[in-house]
Amino acid sequence: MFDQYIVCEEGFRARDDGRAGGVVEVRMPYYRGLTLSMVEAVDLVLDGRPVPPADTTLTVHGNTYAPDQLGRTTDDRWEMGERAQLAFLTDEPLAPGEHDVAVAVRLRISYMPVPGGGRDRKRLTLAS
Amino acid sequence: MFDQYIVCEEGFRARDDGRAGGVVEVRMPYYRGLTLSMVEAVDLVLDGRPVPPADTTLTVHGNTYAPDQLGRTTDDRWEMGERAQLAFLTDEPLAPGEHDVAVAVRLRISYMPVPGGGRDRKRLTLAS
Amino acid sequence: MSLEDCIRAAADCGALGIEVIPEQSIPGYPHLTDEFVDTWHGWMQRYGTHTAATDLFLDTKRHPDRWLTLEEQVASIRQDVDIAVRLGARIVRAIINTSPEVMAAAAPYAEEAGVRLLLEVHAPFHYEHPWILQHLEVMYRTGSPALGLMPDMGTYVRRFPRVVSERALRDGAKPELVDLVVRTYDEHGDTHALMDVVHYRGGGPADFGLARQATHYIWSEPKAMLDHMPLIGHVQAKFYEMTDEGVEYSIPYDEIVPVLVDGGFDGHLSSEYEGNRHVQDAFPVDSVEQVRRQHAMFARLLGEQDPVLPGAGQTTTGTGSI
Amino acid sequence: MSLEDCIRAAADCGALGIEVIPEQSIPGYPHLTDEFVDTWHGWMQRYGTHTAATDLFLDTKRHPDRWLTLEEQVASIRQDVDIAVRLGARIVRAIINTSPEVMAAAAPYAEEAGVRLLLEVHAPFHYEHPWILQHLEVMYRTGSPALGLMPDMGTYVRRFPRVVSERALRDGAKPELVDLVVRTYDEHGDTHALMDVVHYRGGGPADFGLARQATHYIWSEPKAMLDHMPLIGHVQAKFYEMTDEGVEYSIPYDEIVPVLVDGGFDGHLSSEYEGNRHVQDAFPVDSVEQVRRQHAMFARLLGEQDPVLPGAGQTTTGTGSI
Ligand SMILES: [Mn+2]
Ligand SMILES: [Mn+2]
Repeated sequence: MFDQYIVCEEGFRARDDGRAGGVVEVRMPYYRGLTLSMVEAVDLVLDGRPVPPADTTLTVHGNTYAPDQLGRTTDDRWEMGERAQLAFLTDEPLAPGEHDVAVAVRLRISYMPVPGGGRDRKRLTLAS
Repeated sequence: MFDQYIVCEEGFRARDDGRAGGVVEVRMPYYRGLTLSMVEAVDLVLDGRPVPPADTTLTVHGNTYAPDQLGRTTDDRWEMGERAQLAFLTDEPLAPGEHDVAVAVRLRISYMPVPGGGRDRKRLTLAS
Repeated sequence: MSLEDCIRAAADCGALGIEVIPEQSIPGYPHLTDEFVDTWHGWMQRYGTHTAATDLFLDTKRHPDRWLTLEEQVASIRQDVDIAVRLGARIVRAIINTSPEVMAAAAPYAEEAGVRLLLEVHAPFHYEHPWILQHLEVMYRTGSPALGLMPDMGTYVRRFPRVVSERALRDGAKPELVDLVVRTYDEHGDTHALMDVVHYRGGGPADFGLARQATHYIWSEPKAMLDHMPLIGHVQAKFYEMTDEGVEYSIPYDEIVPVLVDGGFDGHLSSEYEGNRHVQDAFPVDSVEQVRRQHAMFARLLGEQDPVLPGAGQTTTGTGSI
Repeated sequence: MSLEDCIRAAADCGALGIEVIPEQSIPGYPHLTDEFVDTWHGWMQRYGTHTAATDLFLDTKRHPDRWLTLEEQVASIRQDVDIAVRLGARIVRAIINTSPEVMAAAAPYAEEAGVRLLLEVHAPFHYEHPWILQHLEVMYRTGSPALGLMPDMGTYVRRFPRVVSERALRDGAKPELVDLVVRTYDEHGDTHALMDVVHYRGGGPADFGLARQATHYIWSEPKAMLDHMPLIGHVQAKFYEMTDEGVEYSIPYDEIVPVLVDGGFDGHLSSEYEGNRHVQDAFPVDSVEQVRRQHAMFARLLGEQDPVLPGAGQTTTGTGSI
């Protein structure tokens, strides 16, 4: 039921550090906040091309994590409804205008035998 | 129960047509023969790198099919236990010696709600 | 809706007992600031409400590479008991994956804190199921006043929720297969091979999803609760659709409430609305109205003129819950 | 083993009725050459065997983009009836996903060909299940002599097959969870939420797989067949393990055979060995010996001194089947 809220309509923008790439704001498809160690993946497909996880970071309330750090982070959470920043690198700077942004979130939920999470895909316009 | 028989130990060789690539012999992981239209995929990963399906063909008893032809081939079958030839193209000719060969077969079985098939992975030595 | 909005809305319904999921509603969990706690109690005072219960989760799979030890699991429960105490709750929902051993090991701490740990009996579990029998064995053997049960009324789904089958139709399910699934469920027929049959009949993803749903719902006689009334300290009043006529479409509360009254139950019936996810694709969701209707129904079934009753409105009206 | 080897081995066991899966054993299916057909009948003569039955599949999902129409499905059945006739079989196994409408529409053709189309009643189906009830309705309403049932004895699994649980242990399942699954199944307890419990207890893939298996097997009373004896023309004698003592570990043939005798059954008990896949990882598989033992058991239960009996050995001894 939360899938449609994963990719935020607003906030899609170029990176703050001037490198090629961008930032998309994302929400967790779940009804409670979750300790980051249980966030198994936040995968991004930009304009049909998967972005390698190593080229992304996830920022929750100001704290930035590489994907391989999430598993051992038991002292920070991604809150329910919180807009996290999924920053990513690309080879070339993003073209102005619309992009196809697909995000899949995989969560490890202790009372469920199968992985939790969800996926969403939206066309977003790069903030100028 | 048939997964271990998918990749044949023998018959791993260079292509007959002299192009860069090779041929691996494969069996279907199922207890009966199946019309080719129900063979959804025969995917090859060579030395850890997926080979694009468009760079492969499947040959059953002398008849060769591109992956996108299988779905509409209702007049030919891959028989139970039959060694089919999965031929593939690579950028460079295959190096002599051992290679890691992984094959995943996906079948559409009418009495099963989920896809059938299986996967196998072996180290094969290129026939010289 | 803000958390305060939820509390105000519950109070407006006459639902004065508030059940809260800290991990959902309290940013920063498990660290509650004194400021948050003061704010919470301020709201309770302002709206005439009280904290009926908190809901705990037990993240046994917190680490990617190993299961939590028994000690770590008990520590997690203790932390949630402490939070319940700070929020003024005397009841904590123990999630269904909490093992009987963890309940036993956590009971003394809860007892000392004056809090009851109630295992949520959630579908497809029931009082004859081995998992629940093992829990009952612990509860009866230890006789701990801190342990008990919190039945979720999703265990009493007599009719297939039409909000679910209608959603399947909107998602492209075949009418005759939807009918088959609904009919099989409603006759309490064999749902075991229902997915197979839906498949043999040419069903697609929407049909499968519906057939799978039919294996998740269960119906059993509500009177089964009478055998365990001393253990039942709270009820999660799951519901899918309060109709314009003021009844729940699937769950026969007109049979459930009398059973609870007979059994001398004096806890809360805490609204847990789970229809939103099934209608949000096509209709505006009015969770508050749904909760209001459920509480009006409770008042009617309890013979109360005055809609102010001991029932509780969960703060989680807009979201799902287990 | 070649196809001829399979037939010879069956004959050596005293199993003279041969059931064959054309799609498995006849390369070139659905085109049978006259040469193959001659060879087949030559084998029957040489080994003193006869064709007891053929097994059809119905590929409703033959095309990637659409379901077969009713007419195409009936044409598929007709083709398999023709093959049965050429091979000398009077019985054809209709696979469980064959719909009642297709059975009804194919019946006249089968009747004219002198062949019975028997729906395989496969686990988890049983005689009260809606899918089977719909088939029974067609069979009783049309009264067609060409339609009937082929019970698979996998519907009478009273004890969890130990070849399956022992394999799970070799694959890394936790002994206490294997024990839980086996015990729950053996007590015919609630397997509904078994996967959940195995998960709450920290189970991994091998434990899950086993719990899922427990929901696939079923047990019901074999006497239920007595209500439908005129329809039962053939039995697939599924088995998982013939022990050194000459009994099937899981399926009580000592209760099943007397029921069939009481009911006046005079067809074949056709061996269907399904243990191979569970032991092949660790042990040499001797399917022929397993079939031999099963037929010796049938002879014993039928009070025959002479091991030559009407039972059939399937040619599919080395492989799986539905
Ligand atoms: Mn609940
Ligand atoms: Mn069978």
